[in-house]
Amino acid sequence: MSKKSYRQAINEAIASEMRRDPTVIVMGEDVAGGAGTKGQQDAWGGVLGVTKGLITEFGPERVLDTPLSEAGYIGAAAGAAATGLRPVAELMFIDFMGVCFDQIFNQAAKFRYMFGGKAVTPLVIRAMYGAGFRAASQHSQCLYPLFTHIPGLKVVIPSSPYEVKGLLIQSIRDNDPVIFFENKVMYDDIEEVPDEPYTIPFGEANLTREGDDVTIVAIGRMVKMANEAADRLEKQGITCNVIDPRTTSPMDFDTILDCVADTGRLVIVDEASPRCNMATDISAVVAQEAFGALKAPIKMVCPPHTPVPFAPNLEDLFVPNADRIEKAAKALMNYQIKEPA
Amino acid sequence: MSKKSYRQAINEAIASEMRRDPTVIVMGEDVAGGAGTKGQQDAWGGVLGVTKGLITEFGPERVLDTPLSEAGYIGAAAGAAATGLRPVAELMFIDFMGVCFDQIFNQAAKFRYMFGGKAVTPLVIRAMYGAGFRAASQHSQCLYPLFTHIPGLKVVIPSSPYEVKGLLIQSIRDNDPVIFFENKVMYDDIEEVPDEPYTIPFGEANLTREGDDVTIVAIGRMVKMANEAADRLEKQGITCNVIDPRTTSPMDFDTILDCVADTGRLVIVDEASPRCNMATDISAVVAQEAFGALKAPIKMVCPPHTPVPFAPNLEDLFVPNADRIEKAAKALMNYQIKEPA
Amino acid sequence: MQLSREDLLTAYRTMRTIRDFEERLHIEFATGEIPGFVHLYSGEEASAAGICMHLTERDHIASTHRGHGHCIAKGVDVMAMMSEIYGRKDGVCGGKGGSMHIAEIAKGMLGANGIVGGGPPLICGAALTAKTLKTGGVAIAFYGDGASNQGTTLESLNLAKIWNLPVIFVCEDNGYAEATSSSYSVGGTQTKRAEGFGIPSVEVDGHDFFAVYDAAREAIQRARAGGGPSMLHVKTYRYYGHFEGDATTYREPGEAEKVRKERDCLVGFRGKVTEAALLENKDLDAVDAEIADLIERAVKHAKAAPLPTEEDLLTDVYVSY
Amino acid sequence: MQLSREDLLTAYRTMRTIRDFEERLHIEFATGEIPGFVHLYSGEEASAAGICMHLTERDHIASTHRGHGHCIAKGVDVMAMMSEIYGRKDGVCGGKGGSMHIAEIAKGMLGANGIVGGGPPLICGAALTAKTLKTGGVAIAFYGDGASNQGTTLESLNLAKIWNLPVIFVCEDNGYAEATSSSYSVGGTQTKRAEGFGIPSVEVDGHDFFAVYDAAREAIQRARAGGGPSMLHVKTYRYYGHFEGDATTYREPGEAEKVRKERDCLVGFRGKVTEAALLENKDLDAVDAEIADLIERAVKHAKAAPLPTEEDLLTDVYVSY
Ligand SMILES: Cc1ncc(C[n+]2csc(CCOP(=O)(O)OP(=O)(O)O)c2C)c(N)n1
Ligand SMILES: Cc1ncc(C[n+]2csc(CCOP(=O)(O)OP(=O)(O)O)c2C)c(N)n1
Ligand SMILES: [Mg+2]
Ligand SMILES: [Mg+2]
Repeated sequence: MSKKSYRQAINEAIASEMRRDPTVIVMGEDVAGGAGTKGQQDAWGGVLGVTKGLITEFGPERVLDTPLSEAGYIGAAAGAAATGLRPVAELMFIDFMGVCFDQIFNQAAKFRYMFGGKAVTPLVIRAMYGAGFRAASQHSQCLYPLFTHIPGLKVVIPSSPYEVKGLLIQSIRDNDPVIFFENKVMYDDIEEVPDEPYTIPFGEANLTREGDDVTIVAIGRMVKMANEAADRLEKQGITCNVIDPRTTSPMDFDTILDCVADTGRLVIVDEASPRCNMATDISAVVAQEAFGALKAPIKMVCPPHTPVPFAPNLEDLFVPNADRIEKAAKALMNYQIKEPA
Repeated sequence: MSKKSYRQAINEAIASEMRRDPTVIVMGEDVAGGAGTKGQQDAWGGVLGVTKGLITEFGPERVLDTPLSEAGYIGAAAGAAATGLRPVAELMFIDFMGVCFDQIFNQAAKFRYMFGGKAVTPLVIRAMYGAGFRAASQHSQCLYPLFTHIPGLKVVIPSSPYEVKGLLIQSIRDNDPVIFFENKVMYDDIEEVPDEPYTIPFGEANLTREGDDVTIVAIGRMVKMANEAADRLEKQGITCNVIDPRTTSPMDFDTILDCVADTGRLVIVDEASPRCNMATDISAVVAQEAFGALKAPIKMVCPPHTPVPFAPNLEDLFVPNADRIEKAAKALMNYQIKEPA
Repeated sequence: MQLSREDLLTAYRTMRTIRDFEERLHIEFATGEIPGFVHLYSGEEASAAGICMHLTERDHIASTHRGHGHCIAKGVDVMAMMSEIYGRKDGVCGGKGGSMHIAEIAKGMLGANGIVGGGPPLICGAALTAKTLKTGGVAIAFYGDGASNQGTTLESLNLAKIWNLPVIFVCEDNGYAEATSSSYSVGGTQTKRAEGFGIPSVEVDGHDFFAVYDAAREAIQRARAGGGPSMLHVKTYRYYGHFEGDATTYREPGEAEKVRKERDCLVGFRGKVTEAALLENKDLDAVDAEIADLIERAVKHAKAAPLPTEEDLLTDVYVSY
Repeated sequence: MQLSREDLLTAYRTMRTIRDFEERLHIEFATGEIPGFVHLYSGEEASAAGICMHLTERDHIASTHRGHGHCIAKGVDVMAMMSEIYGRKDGVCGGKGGSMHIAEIAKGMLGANGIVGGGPPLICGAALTAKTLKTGGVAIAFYGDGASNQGTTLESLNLAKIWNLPVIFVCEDNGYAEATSSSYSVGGTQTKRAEGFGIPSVEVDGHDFFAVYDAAREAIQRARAGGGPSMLHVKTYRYYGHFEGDATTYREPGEAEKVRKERDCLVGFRGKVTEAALLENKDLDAVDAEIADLIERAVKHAKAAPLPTEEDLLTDVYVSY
């Protein structure tokens, strides 16, 4: 056990699974870097250095740099998964899904069902998501709602270094296609992370803090924001549950419903575009299944319905923050049920 | 005015706009058919005959058969739209979006914002959606929630021949990128449709029937199912509003909120996969904005979280129907608010 | 022709099975009993048969919407295929896939595909598995002239080349993508395209089983020996429409009939092997009778077989969830 | 060389502007004041300049993540570009796009692009507009060696060919896609790929303005005359890393310095035109001074310019909604 970054936790997760299982391979654009050049091999280890060192340990047969052909190599990863390998394919930025989505949602996701249960496709696709990097509209999106919508995919969104290691090992051992979302502004986040491999099961939310007044569900990096807001609220005498669902498919609705049964108030924080996102998904299930427990409206804290702007001040306005969460929770505390006319 | 099919209404809408505006062009795979062959030209008019006759009237310079390259020609349509044409591009089945989504959601949808308001992209993409055709997992999806999620796109889902003509003309005249969803099992539906061109504005829901007890919001073909259920419910003394939002982006939440304010009960019927779909989207907004008016949980009637099955009996179980809607509405009528413990 | 008598009978049996399967579906579809889209492979049999003759179960193929022939040639059970096309529970995919999604991975058949160009990337993956696990296997991507214009197909050519994968790209060019002629939709030529990516390629008469067989042998041997990908441009023809229900008005009148009369692969095969006295007509007639019976049984069985049950709707989405 | 004195000065001014713009960004980026990803075009100037010299505002270009050079060559205002890169309200995109999305459609500049391979399909659309509305315009797709492996690029080659569009595909091959050599990622050759689609193609020395200029003239003339698409394989080199911050350890030590010393396009241009006595050194020096001043003003202005306001977050999503 020692302090490790989110980046290092990911690297360790992949390395330990590659050691354990010779069918695990890694592929992506510059996951090593230096292919065909006269300079250093493993020059990059991925665009932000996450897979650095893997090619040195496991060689170019198991760590494959790809051409700039996402449909080709993500499809190849799907085909390899269905025939005996366990590929961990990197799609650099999730924003690039638009050139290879078919291989994910019509092929890998549907093999098992279309083929009558005879296919097993242990595929992991890692990708960066999220705003805050000043990377503008085509490199800052969340997009996990699109994948959550698709039956046959699993969707994992780890919120800290500890979480990312356990969830990635689980993803690699899992027998279904997994889309694994890494937050690009969290790579240098640091916390205690065990050295040895461990898994965190899918579909079990993490109740990161407990309280009596408001339940806050937050996705990915928003878990930090939610806890920051909860700290502030606690000083004002308002205590919160903060739930990190960890995986949005499968989604642990039970934990959310249980907490709402206790608090009667729910705030959902989602960095994804506001239409048909995780906030609406969770809200709708609660409004259907726990209506009787609700003491107030369900509040959603999301970005506006716009692309991600480049200008730093606009981007900061775009992303949900602790202020907005705090305000939402307080509004619920102040809500008075009016008798229907 | 005369009885026309959904198919004919679409054809008329395109033809009338092509007559009115020489910058309107049509492109897609076999939108004419017969290109380069020794047989009949205009052999198909689209895979289900919807664009038949257009090439005869407007010639091959304005009705372009494409190679099997959706990313190429949908991107070309976006580029043409940004430079002075008004392309109506056909993406045959919306299920094929996975090979060309980038050109839609990262390019066309974001031009205006990324370019600081200087781009105008009057692009229409027509595509078939929906189950019931025995076309199995890769030709039966709805997928409109994915497009609704994306800022910069407009999403239109017409529920009848009258609707489809007015909404398509509006789409062609609109100055933003529009994804236009045609239900493949409705092409032979027939109703009175005016001969002359007319438009139906975006973002104005159609209250297809009024009632006091339950509000039903239904998307696309589900409007018919909802009205069938409402007929049955009326015989049992339960009267319903049935709302057809017509466009999910922009979405007329006001009409929905107004109706819920009256009835206090809401059923949402959506043929799309249940996670992060239109049902959750609408539910969440109502749970946030009209909570005080709700007398009962919000019920969602959707398919299960599975791909669309091939076997006809399974597909019939998959698609929402009037029975399930009727049952949901009755459950809401019988709902008793329990005092929170 | 270094094929044994047994091999020749196998080749003929495969082609005959495909032909009869498809001809019967053509008839049955017209009755309205078969749901969904059905794309028939009649006329193209020599391609699937000539290529798959070289394969065993360690080898993989990826097919297309027009997949029945590839399935049969790769050894998928004909009874189970027919049941699948009728949407029955004992279909090879439990009735959940249908004609456009027939697959049997255990047999090395990675699926028909409803997405044109869906197969080539997948088959690169199967080839990567073979290379990584050193199975000795090769992987075949069947795709049409229309599919040759999909970015997925073109990217796969490059990927297979630079990773030196044991892939054979088989472009089955039947002259049409739906109602569009390949003379309209295909810029350049298939063989030059492959060469543009550094991949050896050859054009083959797809009506001639032996031509396909020989070209495939060379490409497959090269792939097995670590020599990387090849591409075969198989010139062929489909006798029926794009899908059942297509009136094929984009053809010249009599066009299909002429090909059927002059270049049919079964007729050609019979002519060659009997002329060369490798087989007698009665040997082939016996195969014909055997297959006629098989198809008859398959259809009877499929029609009578039970549909999936309500619970089947929800199973097989995930291994675990 | 049939270029007038004025033309030569324009060519040099364009290349010098690009160079100084990029060199200055290299310095400014290191201070941490410039947000986001910045990809510099230093070293590749002759490509943008040699091609765009033939264009007017009726012609369109689509660019890449490495887009500053194309923007400048196509006439986008340098002050407004610099402001954009600093995220300012008076940037050419109001600060909403940044380096990766600089665009000005009115000038025929369809955008840098954060998606590799995003541009070629779009430019086919611009060419279709030109063809349909008979504007006489041509459309240029700039893309890298890496982008040449994207399905979108490959599909566009075919689309432009079969629709006979006035497109010139300009593959700017700087030897690398990020940290990957094109010798690894590109199967075959760029020119043979184009020929595979039936498109005439030529390899060009991208360090030589005149070579690019001449090759472009021929291709653009052909396109304007209705002769359809062409492709230029421009061999070039980027002096800096893939993006600012890249340590470029994948290069041989001294590699960039060597190219800069031996093959720099500005040095080469100066040498040729002064040797041929077409211009004098002092003419070129005057341009240098003029541009140094322009860039200085642009940076000063950008740093001082106001950011967008809170309301700007919500505008420009739709024309109407
Ligand atoms: C991505 C995608 N685009 C379009 C279609 C519709 N479609 C199905 S088959 C077909 C034509 C295919 O032509 P070709 O590849 O030559 O195969 P063939 O049908 O001739 O065997 C088309 C356009 C599809 N299924 N998938
Ligand atoms: C679809 C997509 N995949 C990957 C990337 C990440 N990326 C940005 S630039 C680049 C390399 C591009 O190489 P090349 O086309 O040769 O252009 P160059 O950078 O050399 O100018 C990559 C992989 C991207 N932006 N878009
Ligand atoms: Mg074909
Ligand atoms: Mg490059």
